[in-house]
Amino acid sequence: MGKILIPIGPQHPALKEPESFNILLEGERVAAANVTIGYNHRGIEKACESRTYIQDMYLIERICGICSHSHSTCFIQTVEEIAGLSIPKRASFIRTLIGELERVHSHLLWLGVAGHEIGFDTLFMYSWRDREFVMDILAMLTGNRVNYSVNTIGGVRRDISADQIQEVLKAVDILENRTEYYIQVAYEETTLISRLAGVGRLPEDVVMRLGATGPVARAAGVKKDVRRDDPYAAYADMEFNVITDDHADVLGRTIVRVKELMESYKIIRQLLNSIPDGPLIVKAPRKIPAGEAVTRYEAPRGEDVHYVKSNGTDMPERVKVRAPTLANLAAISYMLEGGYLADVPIVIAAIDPCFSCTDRMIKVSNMNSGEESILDWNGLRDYSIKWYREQGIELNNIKTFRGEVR
Amino acid sequence: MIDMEESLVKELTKKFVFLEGKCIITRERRISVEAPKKAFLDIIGYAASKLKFEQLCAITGLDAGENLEFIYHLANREGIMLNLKLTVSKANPEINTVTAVYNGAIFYERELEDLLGAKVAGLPREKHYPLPENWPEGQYPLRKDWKPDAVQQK
Amino acid sequence: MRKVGKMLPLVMKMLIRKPATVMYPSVKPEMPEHFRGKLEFDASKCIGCKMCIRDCPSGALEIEKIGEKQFKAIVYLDRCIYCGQCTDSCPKKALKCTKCFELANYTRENLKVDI
Amino acid sequence: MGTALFSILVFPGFIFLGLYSLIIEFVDRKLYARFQNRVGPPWFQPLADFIKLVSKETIIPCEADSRLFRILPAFALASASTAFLYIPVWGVKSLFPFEGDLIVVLYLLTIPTLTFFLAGWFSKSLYAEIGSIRTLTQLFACEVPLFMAFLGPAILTGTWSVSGVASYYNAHPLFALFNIPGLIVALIASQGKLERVPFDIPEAETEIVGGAFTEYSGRLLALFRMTIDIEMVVVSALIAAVFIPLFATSLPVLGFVLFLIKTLLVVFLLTIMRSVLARLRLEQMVNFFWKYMTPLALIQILIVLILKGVLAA
Repeated sequence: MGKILIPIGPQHPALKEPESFNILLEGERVAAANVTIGYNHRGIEKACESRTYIQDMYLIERICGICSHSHSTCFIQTVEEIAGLSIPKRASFIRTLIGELERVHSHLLWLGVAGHEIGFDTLFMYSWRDREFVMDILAMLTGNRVNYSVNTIGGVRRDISADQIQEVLKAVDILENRTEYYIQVAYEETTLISRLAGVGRLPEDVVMRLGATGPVARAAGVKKDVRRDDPYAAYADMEFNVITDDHADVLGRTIVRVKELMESYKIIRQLLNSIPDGPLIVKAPRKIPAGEAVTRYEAPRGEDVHYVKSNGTDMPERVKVRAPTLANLAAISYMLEGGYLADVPIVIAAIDPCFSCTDRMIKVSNMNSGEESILDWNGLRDYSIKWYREQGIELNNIKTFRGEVR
Repeated sequence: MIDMEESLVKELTKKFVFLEGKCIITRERRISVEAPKKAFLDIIGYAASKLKFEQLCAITGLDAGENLEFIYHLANREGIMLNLKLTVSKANPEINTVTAVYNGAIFYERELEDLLGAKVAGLPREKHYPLPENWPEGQYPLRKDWKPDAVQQK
Repeated sequence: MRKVGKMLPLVMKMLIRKPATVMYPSVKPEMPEHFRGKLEFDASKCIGCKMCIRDCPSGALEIEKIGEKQFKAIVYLDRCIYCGQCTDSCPKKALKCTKCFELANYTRENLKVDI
Repeated sequence: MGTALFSILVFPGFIFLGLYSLIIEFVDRKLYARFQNRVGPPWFQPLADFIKLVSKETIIPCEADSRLFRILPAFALASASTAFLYIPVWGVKSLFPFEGDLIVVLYLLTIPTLTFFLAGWFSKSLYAEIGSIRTLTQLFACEVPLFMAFLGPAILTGTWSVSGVASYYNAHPLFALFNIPGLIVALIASQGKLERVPFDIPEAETEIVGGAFTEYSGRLLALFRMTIDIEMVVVSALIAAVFIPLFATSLPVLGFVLFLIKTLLVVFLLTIMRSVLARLRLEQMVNFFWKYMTPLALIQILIVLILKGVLAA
């Protein structure tokens, strides 16, 4: 049997967001993989240039639904650096606390998605059930489950009370208990290990060559963690280990993530036990003085880099966002090639891809014709045929994909 | 506090004498260097191999009026970030690819091509990224003179 | 040590445990204290400074003058991103977030509401 | 003639089988949900799903062979339902027993899998083709241990009829204990046959969307779904008849209740298996069946042969 080109995406059950992987198959083996992204472009970087810093804050927060706090903190830190603001200690502790809780919820979410990709739905359901604890905690502290909007330029918007500290500690105890169990599962369950071990290998030298970050890099033994290397917020005062693993495969990434959860609990306890009293916010100017700065932030998925250039007005001159997934994306083809088709979803999932973060720049809508119409089934069909014809594709001429490749 | 940064700057200026005075330590763990275009690949290669800036974090492209400015954010394992700035004129926005030094830079450079109209020499011509396939030629959204209504859906 | 069916004991225990499912919508959940839902407007406090409009990231608010020192607020529920910045920006605290979140509607016109 | 027609079409034939398969699907889904600490679907959910699918538009790809595309689901459904006629529902006697019906049942159970392969292959869709190749690979891997596991107990009884095997073990209940390795193989292999986790490789949705059924929709998909459910009833009833034919009574009502208990027990075991394991890869699955399941089935046959020798002596 010859080679088959199989499209995974833009719409596919294994993918939670639109992106496209063209997989060239030889039997069940992947001969080549090609990544296409850009389906989610929203023009955020350009949009930031025509909005004030306060408006940008919320726009940046909505780059991603899972690591919203990461992006917002990274952006605000950059702005604060340009403006020369140093935020109160209590505010930086609260920022760090929300950041760590977000990491917990993101890693638990990842564990569930990974379980689902390899057909282990029970693990999926359990880890998402446990994720509800941390979601409830986040909702209690900030008001909402996803976009916390807790940051503001010069500090934070929400305080944390003594009762809330107790609630968080209680939830962390439960979660720690559960996480220990997941670590056991990751080390012991045979079917899980046989699906994860040796899959999507990415050794240390390739990690460095392709610039992968986050758990993907740490699973290959690269001790790279911005929280330790380039400390921000309250991390300089915290004691924690940078988890690394030497498996360099999907199993390694799983182990790194579940063990990182334990480190996060440790950090959360330290934060709550030593949170200083004091004000929450320093007054920030509306107009940020001219300057530029670049900040790094260890998001759950890896290193997040924001660059801001200001020009003395209340709007930034340029905002640049480098989301962690973009750094890891270059490694995807390497990891997929030579593997099995069955492993494609879990390998893609193992970098914890977030394509909303990655695709964010330009979107053009039809400003002139604001008309909306509702198309029925046949109308939609006609529209799609017309659209493809305009692109130069005649649907009736398309035969199967087979045989046309190489 | 900034000994390591200073020694890195010293090492860099020893190798490239013309960089004297162009390296600024903006703050702890941040070094900013204005690199001339003709020696750029040498500098970035030296930084990557000898100074151990093993990671390319991002490439920022800026529209600076007459010129395009590119900032290569490099990082080493100690958390120090080296921001290499490269300025080219808009009339001839040609830069060389750094994919030989940093293999993973391909997406960053394609972004520069699509959004700012940089001509990256040595980058294989592929599909548009991140803009859609039917994007008109010569429209570079991140340039300051570009307005969203310049492009209309057909 | 590896074993097949590591989760079996836990799975069996679940048979007698109550499901973790939240029975929404038959059981209404209690929203947290700081929840940022639909906005509430206190017309008596508003001074018409329009700080809220200036800071709104999505242009979801309109303040209309309806008389001498009398204002009314219009919010576009479809544009609002529920960040709550307007409540922070308002110098007189005339705007407030409520816990109301069930705002879906069939037409876009109905999403433009006076508050 | 009238009663025979009634038995075939209504009870315990087609209509009962259809309804019971929906119940079995419900039990499976509900148990799965409860194992995962969820509430799970209401009791009418499988029926509602079926009605929904039937009422939906059926789309047939232009590329596909339209006639084959339509006829295959009916074919699969017919063969799966026919297999049920030779399995005892109450007592130890099936409706129309004859010598050799065990083999016929096993063959009839192979036909749906083959039609899945054909359906996928003639859909002319990438995912469906990959799915159908996987279906066929899996068929070759799990059919052998499945056949061998069922033949083991039959060798001892000296008959190739399900009813005969059932009545033999009902008369000699202790001998059923010797068939435990076969029971294990049969349970695992039927999980593979029914394409459920950890052997749901042919329709692994995160990899190849819907597998062989990717292009199927509406009524035709409903028939396929029904076939899978019926297959599950038949397989669990067959396992119950061959491996746990104990306590059979001549009282029809009691026997029928016993049948329900036994099949539900088998379903329970199958559901546990699906909740605690992750999906294997194709080559791991093939390895597993040839390396562990087939030898285990051989051991079962060996045990039975020795036992038979001892009994004859």
